[in-house]
Amino acid sequence: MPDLNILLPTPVLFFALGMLAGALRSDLAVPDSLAKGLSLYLMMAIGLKGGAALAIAGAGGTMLPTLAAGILLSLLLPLPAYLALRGPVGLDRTTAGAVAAHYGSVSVVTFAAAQGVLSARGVSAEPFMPAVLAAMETPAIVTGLLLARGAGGAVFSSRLLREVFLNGSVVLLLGSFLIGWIGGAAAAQQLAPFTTQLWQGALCFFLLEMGLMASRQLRAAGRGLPPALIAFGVLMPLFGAACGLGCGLLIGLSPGGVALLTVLSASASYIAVPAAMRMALPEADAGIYVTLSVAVTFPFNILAGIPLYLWLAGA
Amino acid sequence: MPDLNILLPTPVLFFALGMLAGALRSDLAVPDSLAKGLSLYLMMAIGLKGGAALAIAGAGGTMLPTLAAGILLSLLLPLPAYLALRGPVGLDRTTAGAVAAHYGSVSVVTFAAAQGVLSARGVSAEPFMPAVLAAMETPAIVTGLLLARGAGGAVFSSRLLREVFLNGSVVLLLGSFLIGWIGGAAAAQQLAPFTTQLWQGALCFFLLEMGLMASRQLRAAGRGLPPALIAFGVLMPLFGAACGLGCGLLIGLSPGGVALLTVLSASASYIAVPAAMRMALPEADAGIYVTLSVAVTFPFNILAGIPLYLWLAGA
Amino acid sequence: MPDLNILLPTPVLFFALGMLAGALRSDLAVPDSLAKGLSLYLMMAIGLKGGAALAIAGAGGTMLPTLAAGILLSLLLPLPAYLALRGPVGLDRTTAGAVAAHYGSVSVVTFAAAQGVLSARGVSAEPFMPAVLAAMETPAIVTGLLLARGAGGAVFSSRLLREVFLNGSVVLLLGSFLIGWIGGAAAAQQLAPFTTQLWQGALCFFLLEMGLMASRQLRAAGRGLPPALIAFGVLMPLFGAACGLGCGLLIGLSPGGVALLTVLSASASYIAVPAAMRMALPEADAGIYVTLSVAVTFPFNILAGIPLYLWLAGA
Amino acid sequence: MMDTTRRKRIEIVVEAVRAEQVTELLDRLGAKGWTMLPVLSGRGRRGLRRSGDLSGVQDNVLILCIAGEAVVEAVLGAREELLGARPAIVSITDCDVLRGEHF
Amino acid sequence: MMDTTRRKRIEIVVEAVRAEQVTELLDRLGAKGWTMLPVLSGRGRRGLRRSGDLSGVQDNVLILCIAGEAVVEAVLGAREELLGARPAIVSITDCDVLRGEHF
Amino acid sequence: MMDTTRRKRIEIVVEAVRAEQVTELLDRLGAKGWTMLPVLSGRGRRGLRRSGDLSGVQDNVLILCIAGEAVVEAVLGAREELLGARPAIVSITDCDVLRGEHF
Ligand SMILES: Nc1ncnc2c1ncn2[C@@H]1O[C@H](COP(=O)(O)O)[C@@H](O)[C@H]1O
Ligand SMILES: Nc1ncnc2c1ncn2[C@@H]1O[C@H](COP(=O)(O)O)[C@@H](O)[C@H]1O
Ligand SMILES: Nc1ncnc2c1ncn2[C@@H]1O[C@H](COP(=O)(O)O)[C@@H](O)[C@H]1O
Ligand code: NA
Ligand code: NA
Ligand code: NA
Repeated sequence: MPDLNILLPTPVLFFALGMLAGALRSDLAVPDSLAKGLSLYLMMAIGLKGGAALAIAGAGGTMLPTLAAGILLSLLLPLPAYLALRGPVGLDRTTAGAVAAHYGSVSVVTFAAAQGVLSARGVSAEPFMPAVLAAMETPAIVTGLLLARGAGGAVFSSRLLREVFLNGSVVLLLGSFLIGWIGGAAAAQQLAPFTTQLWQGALCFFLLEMGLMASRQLRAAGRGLPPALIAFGVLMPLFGAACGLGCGLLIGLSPGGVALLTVLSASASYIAVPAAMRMALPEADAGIYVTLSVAVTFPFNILAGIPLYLWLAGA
Repeated sequence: MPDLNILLPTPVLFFALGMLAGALRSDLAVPDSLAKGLSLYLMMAIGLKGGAALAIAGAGGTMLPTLAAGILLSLLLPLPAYLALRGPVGLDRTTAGAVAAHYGSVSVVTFAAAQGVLSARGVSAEPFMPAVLAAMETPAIVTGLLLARGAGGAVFSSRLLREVFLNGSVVLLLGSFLIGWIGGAAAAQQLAPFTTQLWQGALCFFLLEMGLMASRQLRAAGRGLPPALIAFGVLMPLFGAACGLGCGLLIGLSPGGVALLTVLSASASYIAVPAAMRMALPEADAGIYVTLSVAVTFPFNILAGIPLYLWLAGA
Repeated sequence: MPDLNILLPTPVLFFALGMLAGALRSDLAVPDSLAKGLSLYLMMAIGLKGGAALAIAGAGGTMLPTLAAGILLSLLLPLPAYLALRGPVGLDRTTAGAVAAHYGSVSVVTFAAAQGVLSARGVSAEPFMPAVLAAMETPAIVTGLLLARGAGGAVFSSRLLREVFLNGSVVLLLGSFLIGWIGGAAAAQQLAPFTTQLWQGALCFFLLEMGLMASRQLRAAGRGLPPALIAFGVLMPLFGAACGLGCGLLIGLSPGGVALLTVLSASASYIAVPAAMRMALPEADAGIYVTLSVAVTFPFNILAGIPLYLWLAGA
Repeated sequence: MMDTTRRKRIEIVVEAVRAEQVTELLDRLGAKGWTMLPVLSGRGRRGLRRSGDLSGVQDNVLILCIAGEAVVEAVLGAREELLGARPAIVSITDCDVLRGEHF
Repeated sequence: MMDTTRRKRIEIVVEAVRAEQVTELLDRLGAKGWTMLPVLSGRGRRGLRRSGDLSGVQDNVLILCIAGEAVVEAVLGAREELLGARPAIVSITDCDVLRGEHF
Repeated sequence: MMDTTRRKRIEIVVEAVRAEQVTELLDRLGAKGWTMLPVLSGRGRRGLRRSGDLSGVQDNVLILCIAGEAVVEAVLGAREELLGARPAIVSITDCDVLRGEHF
């Protein structure tokens, strides 16, 4: 049944299984340290594969424009998000700034899931996309903080700067990308069983846990999530996707590349940005941004967004 | 030395190594979260492989009878177990019911070890056997509770029903089976490095931990395990095996299928049933059922039972 | 870029990445249980591969001399180490004995990293080297204790003997070696995806964590590490390497074998020996031996030592 | 001590499988909060319990609840529901807290 | 009790992301030591917090610091820095310690 | 308080490698039980100890033992065996327990 397999990719089905098990309150649980390990694995593998591909294929003329577009998208997408959160949704200034930062930044697993679908369909993308992923992680944090606090005063403590620029995800993604690039074809081949062959299985395992986590967050939030916020969590990714799609087409990326840039713009951070916001904006309500990102936008992107974005990108 | 390899399969040797290290009080230890992760991996892989095999090969006429036989075995095997535990062994009613439930249910790793031996010998089995494994997990819990409490009164609280029917092992096994079936041949091929190639290594690792755990349980039990109970832990699997063998031959399964049904009937649960019993029968002595299942019956099945059952089944 | 890849092997680059991230105080972290699991994996894989290779290729005449040399090196290298630590470095007797024991013993990951480089270069080594690794783990503990306490009195409690001879690393290495030998070619082939294909990726992951750990130790030690001690942590491995190199050449090992014996002699234990010393010599300063072994000698060997030793050995 | 309020620390060691029942009970009896800590192992009348087996039935947790007299009395009153015949221990200690209005 | 010294146990439940700030504060205020324990989950004014999400922002820890009156007074004086508007609780209990000179 | 009994909480922070020796000592001195909790990190006279290194030598645990006066006196009497020159701290607090006959 190859068609069913493309409509319903195995990793996505594991995400659905996790959400279902969580919703039914099954005691299925993935140990926390394993989930953290799998997320590190995904970043290493994404970085290594991208770096090696870049070393083999070369950058081409679209790399710099795409990096620039990614950084701009990350810096600017929090602005409309903030306006929507202050106006229609009605959040306080600090929480609105914190939430907005999440939507400029990106989700590694959403990217990974999209890559998985592309590779199952045999569609290739520009090799530098993992670098774009890394580049988009943190600029949004700057915008979010400026929105929350205004430009006056010391926006960035040294502790915060470290949190932002030396965030574990960024360091591992960029580091692995560089290592993959240094290693080139020879290292790529040696590491293929780890980075490529294990990939689908690890993704399934991790998405199972993400489904369980999304359910858990939803339950913990309880009645605490007003409909306007849920609407934001679904509409904002669509808005981001439109911007990412536009940029990708303007730059002239391949369909796979356009798809990935669209997915990145649509996705919201759930590791790097929450950690930075907790440190920088303690008054912001962590319950709101964690729940919105993990339990609304992430499932939406995995279940409905990715197929849509790939279709729009013609990938 | 192919012959030695078949007589002493590598995963079984790692189990023996674990038991030995534990008995000698080595400080060798596998982190708990890793053991849990490996057990989740085994269930995912068993389910995915079985589901895909079913999608490829079709059910054939023996699937429904085998599922029915499995459910009946799970429901009925606790009865003789209970009689033996009340009579010759002399346990109290509640603990006897709790222990009996373990022996109607099944052990995923015993099944996995048997599958490993079969595949090392190149013997195939019906693809739906993982579904039989999942189907046999929980019916025994019902019988065990009825035996322990009698039919009067509310036997099943809603919390307990959830524990029984949405037990993590059952959800993951059945979910993965379904996902493997949906994915079919294409998904099976993509996931083969994860489900098939890693399999033997993961099994070795997990059986090492099971050996350590069995030793640990034995030591914690100390003098608490009377000889009659140990005898039960060895004889009951043989009785279960005989029943499973009979059913498999009656249904007309392949030698591999007969072997697996025999192994399932002989095995005792050490994840799903203890958790359910702890919740439903707090007065029952958890030390007895955990020790008996993990430290007596499991090692017996791994070291002596599987070779015997496979030989009896002609596999 | 095959040349760059050989100069800067991927696992070594991950070690450097980990050290850098730690030095910059990034929040990148590998869960402890995962690090422990990876270290168990490395020992299993080293043992299994070595045992199978031995079964296939046979021992040849150099196995027993190499084992004997390894045991002697482990027993004797603590003597010059102790003299240096008492004299120029000026440690107290107990701590000097404890530190000395670390340098007679060996580091599994340093061995693994060297194996990785050799196999990337296509250089083979004697199959029994993992047995030499296991044999060298514990003799040094005896010498270290005798140096710290003198021969009078009860040097070895039964608890300590267990710690020394049934240390988890030794049991797992030797057990896996034996199991690999029993399984022979058939098992080796079945387990190849686990032991061989995953190897490079797991090594990268683990060395990333080792880099983070080395940085963490360095920071925790703060100003507590006098220059004389740091000099010892760099010069002692060079001295050990010279002894190992000499023995390897005298015995007439292949270049790969000479390289591995050199690496073993140069490396210092960071799992088995610290644990034994903590138990046997509670007065010794654990901060010193853990920091010296993990944060000075290990990085030196990984970054500078291995290339040097391999070059000296002509491998 | 300045600015502190006298309250009670209730500390309960209980099986992990029953932990949720205990926290639900505390919620029901009016406790304003609680904190749950992992336990590695323990010994009591039922012998040794070591956390980490696959079924989780040997796992214990420690639940800490800081509360005022009223909640403490309610908890003591619910001792049957809390303890039953189950393995569990309960200890109560005096303490002083900051932000007393939160407990 | 023979050979023991009266001291105070300060026990703080605080977000893991802020734990280092708290221990640095304790160091600064003259505490001779502290011990940090993991927390599985907790409930308070801000609702349920369950440890283990990937970002770590829901993780709590428990910090135990045994100290003399002077340090306790200093900690109480620094309550704003310690608590601010952040989720955290602080309780103080009398205790007797061995080797009192170390605290 | 109704139905409670006065006992003592002994809380010991000690190296994980020595934990078994401590619980064996408690068993020997007549304690009816104990509970062992994991520790993430700690600071004391010997500087920072962070759990989780591969050898485990930096790991600490916290051992809680609730007991009557007699056992407490015995533990204080065994202070040399308990502490020696090793990194460890011991604190003792009054508490009230349910089911006092079990301690
Ligand atoms: N005297 C004690 N001090 C501290 N913890 C105890 C004590 N007695 C029992 N426990 C803990 O409570 C759990 C249940 O105890 P029990 O109900 O006596 O089996 C044990 O597993 C220990 O973790
Ligand atoms: N009454 C309480 N007893 C014990 N722990 C509490 C209590 N209230 C709050 N906590 C803990 O302190 C954390 C922060 O509480 P809060 O600031 O009220 O949200 C919670 O997540 C709990 O772990
Ligand atoms: N004042 C204190 N308060 C709480 N814990 C402490 C204190 N002093 C020491 N500790 C703990 O006891 C361990 C050993 O302390 P020490 O023997 O002083 O190095 C430390 O690693 C801490 O975990
Ligand atoms: Na985005
Ligand atoms: Na059975
Ligand atoms: Na050495």
